[in-house]
Amino acid sequence: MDDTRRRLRGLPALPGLALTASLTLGATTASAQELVWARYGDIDSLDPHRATSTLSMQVWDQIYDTLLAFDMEGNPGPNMAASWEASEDGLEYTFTLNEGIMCHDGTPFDANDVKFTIDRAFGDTPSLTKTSWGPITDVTVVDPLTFKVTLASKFGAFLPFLADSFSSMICDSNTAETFGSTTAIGTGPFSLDEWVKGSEVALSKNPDYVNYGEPYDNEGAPHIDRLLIRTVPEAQTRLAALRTGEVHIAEPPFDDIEAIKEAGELEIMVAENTGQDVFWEFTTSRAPFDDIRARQAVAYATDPQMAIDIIYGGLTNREWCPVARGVFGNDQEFCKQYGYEYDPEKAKALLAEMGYGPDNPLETTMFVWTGGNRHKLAEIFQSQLAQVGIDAGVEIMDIGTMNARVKAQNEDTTSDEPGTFDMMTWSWYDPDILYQLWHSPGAYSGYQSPELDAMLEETRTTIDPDARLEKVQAVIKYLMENAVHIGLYSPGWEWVFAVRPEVEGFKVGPFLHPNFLDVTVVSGG
Amino acid sequence: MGKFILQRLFAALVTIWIATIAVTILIHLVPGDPVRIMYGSFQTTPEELEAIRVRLGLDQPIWTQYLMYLERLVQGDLGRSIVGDQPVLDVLLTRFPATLALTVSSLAIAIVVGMSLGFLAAYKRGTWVDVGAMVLAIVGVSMPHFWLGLLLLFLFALQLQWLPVAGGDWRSLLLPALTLGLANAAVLARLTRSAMIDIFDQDFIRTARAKGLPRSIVLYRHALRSGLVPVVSMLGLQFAYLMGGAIVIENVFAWNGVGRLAIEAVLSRDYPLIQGFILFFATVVALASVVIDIAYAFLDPRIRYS
Amino acid sequence: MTPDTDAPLLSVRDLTISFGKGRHRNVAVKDLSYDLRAGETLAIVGESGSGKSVSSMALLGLLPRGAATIEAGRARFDGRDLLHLSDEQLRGIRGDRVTMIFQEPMTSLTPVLRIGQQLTEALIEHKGMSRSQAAARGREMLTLVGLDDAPRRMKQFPHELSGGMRQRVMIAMAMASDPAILLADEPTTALDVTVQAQILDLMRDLKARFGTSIILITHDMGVVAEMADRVVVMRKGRKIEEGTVREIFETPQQDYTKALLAAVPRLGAHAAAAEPRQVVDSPSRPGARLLHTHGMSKTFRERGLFAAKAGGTAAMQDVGFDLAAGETLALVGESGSGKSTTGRAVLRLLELDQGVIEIGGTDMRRLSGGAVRKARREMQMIFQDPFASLNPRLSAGRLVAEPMVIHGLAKGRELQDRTEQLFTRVGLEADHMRRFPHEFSGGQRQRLSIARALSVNPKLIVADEPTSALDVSVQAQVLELMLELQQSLGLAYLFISHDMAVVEEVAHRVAVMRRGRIVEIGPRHAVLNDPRHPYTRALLAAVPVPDPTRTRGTLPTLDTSTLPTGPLTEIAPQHMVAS
Amino acid sequence: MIHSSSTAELADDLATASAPRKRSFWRALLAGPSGLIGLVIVAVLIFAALTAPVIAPYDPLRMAAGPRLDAPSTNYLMGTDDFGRDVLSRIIYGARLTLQIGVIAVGISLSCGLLLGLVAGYSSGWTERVLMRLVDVLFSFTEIVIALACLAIFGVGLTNAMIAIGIASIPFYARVTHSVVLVEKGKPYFEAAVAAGAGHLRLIFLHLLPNVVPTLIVIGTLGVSTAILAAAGLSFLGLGAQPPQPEWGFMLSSSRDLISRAPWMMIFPGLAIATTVLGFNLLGDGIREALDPRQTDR
Repeated sequence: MDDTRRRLRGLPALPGLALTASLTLGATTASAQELVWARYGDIDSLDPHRATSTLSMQVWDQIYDTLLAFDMEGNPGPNMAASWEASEDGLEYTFTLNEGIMCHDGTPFDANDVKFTIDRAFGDTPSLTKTSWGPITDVTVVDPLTFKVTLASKFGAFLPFLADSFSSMICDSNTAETFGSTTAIGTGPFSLDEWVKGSEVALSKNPDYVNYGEPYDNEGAPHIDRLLIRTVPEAQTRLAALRTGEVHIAEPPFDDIEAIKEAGELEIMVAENTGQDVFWEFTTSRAPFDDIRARQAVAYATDPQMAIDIIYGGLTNREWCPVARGVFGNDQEFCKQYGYEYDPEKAKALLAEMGYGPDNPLETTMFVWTGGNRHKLAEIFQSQLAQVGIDAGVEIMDIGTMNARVKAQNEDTTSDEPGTFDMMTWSWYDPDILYQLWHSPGAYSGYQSPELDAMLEETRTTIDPDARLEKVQAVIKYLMENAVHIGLYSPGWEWVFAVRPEVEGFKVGPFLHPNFLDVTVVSGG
Repeated sequence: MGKFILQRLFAALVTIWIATIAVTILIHLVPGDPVRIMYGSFQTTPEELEAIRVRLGLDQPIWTQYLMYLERLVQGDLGRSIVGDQPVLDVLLTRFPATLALTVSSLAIAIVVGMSLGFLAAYKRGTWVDVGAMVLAIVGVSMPHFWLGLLLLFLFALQLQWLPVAGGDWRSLLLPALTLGLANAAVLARLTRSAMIDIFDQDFIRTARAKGLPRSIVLYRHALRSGLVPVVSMLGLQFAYLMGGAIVIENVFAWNGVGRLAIEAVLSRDYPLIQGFILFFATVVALASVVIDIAYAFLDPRIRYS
Repeated sequence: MTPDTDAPLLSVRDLTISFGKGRHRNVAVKDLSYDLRAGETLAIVGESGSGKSVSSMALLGLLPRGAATIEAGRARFDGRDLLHLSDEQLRGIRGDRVTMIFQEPMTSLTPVLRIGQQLTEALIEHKGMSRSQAAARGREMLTLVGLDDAPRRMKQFPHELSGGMRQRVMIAMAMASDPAILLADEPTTALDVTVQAQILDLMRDLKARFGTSIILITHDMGVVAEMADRVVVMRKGRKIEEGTVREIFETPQQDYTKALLAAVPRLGAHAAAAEPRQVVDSPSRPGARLLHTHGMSKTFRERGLFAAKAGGTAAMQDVGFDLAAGETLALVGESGSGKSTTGRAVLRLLELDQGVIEIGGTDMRRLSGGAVRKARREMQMIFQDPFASLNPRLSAGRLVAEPMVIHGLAKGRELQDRTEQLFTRVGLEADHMRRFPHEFSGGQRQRLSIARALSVNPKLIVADEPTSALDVSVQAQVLELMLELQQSLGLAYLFISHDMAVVEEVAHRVAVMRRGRIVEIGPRHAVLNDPRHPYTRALLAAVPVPDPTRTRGTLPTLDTSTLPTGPLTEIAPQHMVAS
Repeated sequence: MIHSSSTAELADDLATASAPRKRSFWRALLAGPSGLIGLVIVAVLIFAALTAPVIAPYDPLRMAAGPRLDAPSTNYLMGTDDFGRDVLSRIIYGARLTLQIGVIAVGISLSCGLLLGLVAGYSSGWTERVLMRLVDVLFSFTEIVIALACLAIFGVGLTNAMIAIGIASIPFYARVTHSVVLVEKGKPYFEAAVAAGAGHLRLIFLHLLPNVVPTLIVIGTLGVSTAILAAAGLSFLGLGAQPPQPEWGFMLSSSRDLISRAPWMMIFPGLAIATTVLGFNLLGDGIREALDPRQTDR
């Protein structure tokens, strides 16, 4: 499907391995198995409607379950929902839930909980990703195991969304004020013990868990008893903790990966099908980036391949498309035709046309969000831009701030300050992301045109895969030609894991969902 | 004495009161629309922003806002953080024990190391012990906390692997506390030295010597106890410095206290959290200085008996 | 306890002490020798810098370590040489056989320790007494030095006692171990005159009781005359003369000693004269009324957190007096009596709570800020500490010229000339104008202050203790200058002083102040020769007389509760006393 | 107001006011080890800042000037960073930013603090009480918290950090000025000037200011070191300098992920900060000793 080497463990487990796993399980049931996973940052909220960060999503995955589940290739299939039917016009879906799903508080999970979740996402304080649920107008509970969802218009990304963590199913017993900060009741493989803000999310295994559709071997409760998800911001500290065994799984410092591999003390895993896309986004509402030539100049002047080689050393790939590898519509060859190959001379020519030159550099600011060495990437880009006469300051901020600032920049059309551009990142399972980003008003109030709106509309309402591919690629072509959304690389954040040797069965599902169902810790740690 | 304590408490209240005004003004000094900066993230509509504005009372005149703020404050409501949408007070309180543990243990280190060094230097004034101690102290004062932290981390955790680097137990407190403690010990050593030198020059020390008392009695009963008075009076400020220093050190060692929270809040422009932090910080420092002033009063009879 | 009658108790020989090393070496005491006999009081007298304190501190090893070096000498005491004992051996003598009291009672006791502990710790250390034995002795000593309620005093902290009481505690501490020698380093200098008299009486009394020998270090010839058996006179680190107190006072051999004695103001020396000492041929006489004040009151309030607190101390209550041109009114009183406050109030350097100040008929209190500054041309001030009252960053010339600049009296060449004239007028050289204050001596600085005050041709000068920071020899010269200026220029002085002898020399009239009130005011000879108020009498009785042949009468005890403090009533022409 | 005729006189007076100690001051400064060492360090810093383009072996911003993460060698005396930039060159250019931080931050805090302290100390009464109470409260907030508040308002960046640090230290300078003014005001020479009829301006500028200035020079010099430390701290936290500025604190911050791989990236910038701060601290101590003969025997 693509040219990256598969580093994930193979799906079909060898009988021998399974045996080892069960033996180990038997041997260690006496002492509780605990796994520590260290990450650079903390979750924002336990409430899937209150945050968008990958860090949060990965924790929701453990506590909540979704109606549908992606297989390893990223296609949605049954999970909590055993089956579903769509009406002829594609505006009504009827789902049937599996029987016997239990919430962590012991109450049964039924259609009312689904209605609770969806109503909540559209309620007074709606989900931050409300649009991604699609044009839902109503949810009706038919019987405890059956419910109907009504859409205002056809929505091609509806089913994939139900496999995504943003659609995590919340039990309707989550009515307390504390939901999201100290309590969270779901149906997922782990239940919440405690969230010590800034430091640790402590989870215990949910003994009642049944795996209906997640693509892992284990069909029941996790093997490990406790999962501790710890915040350790310093990469060096994480590495040291990995070495001493205080931590089992963590993202290592990129510059140490070679040495780790050589020493063979830890296993390095690189996730695939992350759906992650890192791209240039511009304040097109004012100068200089209201001029396509300025946007193109930036694209020609930067060399993502060189930058990622220096910073990530082959751990990631040049991405030509506005949607990531593994996502419907991604085709490197197709995208590259409209892409911008590194060509500083062209950039200079474009700038000269606009009246910029060595004595009159184009001044602007590049936003980039913290972590994952992105600021270093930005420094390289900054230096490349300087060579063609673009004087770009770099501002580093966290992702939430960057989202807000980018939006504010786009909406501020009257400022005398030069417009900014940014290294934006999104992880999505479907090209519907393009609708959310660029259909007016758009997530960032960025580039908009009626033409593009119409094209995006069609990507939503076209359900047939071949026809939809055509529509999606038309949008891709438009975005690339107009230099609105210029792909840089993929994947881009939290996709590299260093794993201690005693940890067996750690897998990362598509769209960067680490999973612990099959995990065992061989020696006491 | 009672009057003195009341006076100090009143001063602390004034500090906290001014802090409440400062944080209310703060949000109005932010250029641009604070609501948009705070809540204008992914997919919020203008209507939703307006609703938030009304909910936060930001559509009211500033003095109404202030009264509203005070009203919520007395109910223990410091607002909700933007990132994660949680009650600010809860967030601060869950993080504070870590900071308290760090600052108190650093203060202990600073007092033990700094005061002994300063006392020794003053006593051995003019000798190489004094010179050595003061060179050490000025180097300590000049050393950036965070660099000292990195050096200690590099040496003890990464090279020697003596100490753990992650986790929240007492062993992982050692390095940050040592860093912060030593950095402040240097300041305290200088303060103690000059206070003790002043004391050694006092007439009453001459009196004590003229009485033919053993050196230890002159030093500990007469000099040290008197010298402690000015030094302890400065501890309130030292504690404030430690709290400030903790902001940086917590970030070096990923120590999960309010200091790290504060930096996260500034970087993410989480204004309710920033406001809460400033108020909280001011309150803690003000109350700590009351405690230290009372300790000071117990050392100095001129205050105790007036 | 009685040694050989002839052998001296302490014998100091060839004591030489220096400060600093190498290039910076500075000999503070050179070849000093003296003997102290059992039961006698030896006064070591000298002006500041004469080495009198240093030499005594050296005996007990109390000189600052490192800074001072004992280069040579012996000091035999109890068969041992004090200067060659180890620190530990010396410590056994200090505080037991040889004890000390110091000048500053306010700072000589450890502020954080109770009186009882400070009083008993030496006894426990040296005499091996138990805590309770030492406490009993401590209480006994406190009673002996005249402190009431000894058990309570034992529990008090130093700050709860007044200066005089603290000095009594110091004496109790020094005498508790029944020492052979008491070293008293300026024991009364920091005290008010009445307290000084009490302390001196106490020391004499205790000396008689315990038979202690005393080394009394002082600059005050009055104290010497009153206390000493023998006197050693020191100057610039050397002993220049030694003798019995009678010999020194009656037949001084050295010029310096003679000058020292001549410069000492003696109360009663001018008692007969109706006017201050005449120093010019045809002195101007007091003229018309220049200054009129009445009902002046001022209370200093302690500052609260925001607002002033209620209460506070009344520094001045219902004070009023007149002053004529060319006249000197002396305000006398002890510290805290409000005399300085009164002086400042007249110049409007502080705001009165109420009262009237009229200069030449203008009510100063009604003037605006700018007008007050203009009015200040008429009145100038001279301060106690001449160094502190001169801005260290201005040259002497600028300092003296400043008032003329402020009041726009002269500029350019004229300013220069007038400044030069002022310098010569007060006895300074014109080329001193370029110097800065720290390059002048104390007396010269006070001359600078006077020149500055004179520069605007004022009618009134408020002189606040103008000579009390000066050595006696310099003091006399400055007083001479002031008298001369008054008598030739017709200046009026409001002369603030605690020194009755100085007042007697310069004043036309005297006002005695106590606790913010004038208790007696009148012509000098009336107030000083015929005091009517009990407090004035006590004040006069307490003044030490620099004449060993005369004995100061015992101090009358003041019953503060019945002391009249009401309004003034005239008992003789111009002589008014509080009723 | 004072008469116009005396304004020139006042200026003349001002010029001579600080004259007397000059010659002996420099000698005294260089006599003690603190002053001498401090002056040498500060001089080296200023020299490096002025001549950076000449003495720096490489362009501080040029990537791949050498190999990545190269250990110190004769080519790269302090090694290279993760972009292959020469650490020594970056440190030399960083001296410029460091000096700028010191001058701007102290400039802001010193001028505002001086003004506040003078006004409060001279005016007395209500103005003084309210001002100083406020200053005390702000002071107890500590500088870093005030700086954080300022940065929360202005947004992050090195310039904003300088301003924030400047503002944050105003209470300190105001307090020092105020206390010195009170001391000076209490001295008889001040009362003597009042008694002589001096007006407000003369009292403030001729009598108070010259006597306050020496203390402020000392405090200001020491303050430069505090400001440099604070700015480095903010940059270290990501609130100050932004890439590619070769600011030392920022360099330290970017070394964190590499301390085991490339410790030189952590050691040299840290050493640069510590030495510079030490230099200003020593210089401040030296000036204090030189200005105050009472202290020299210590």
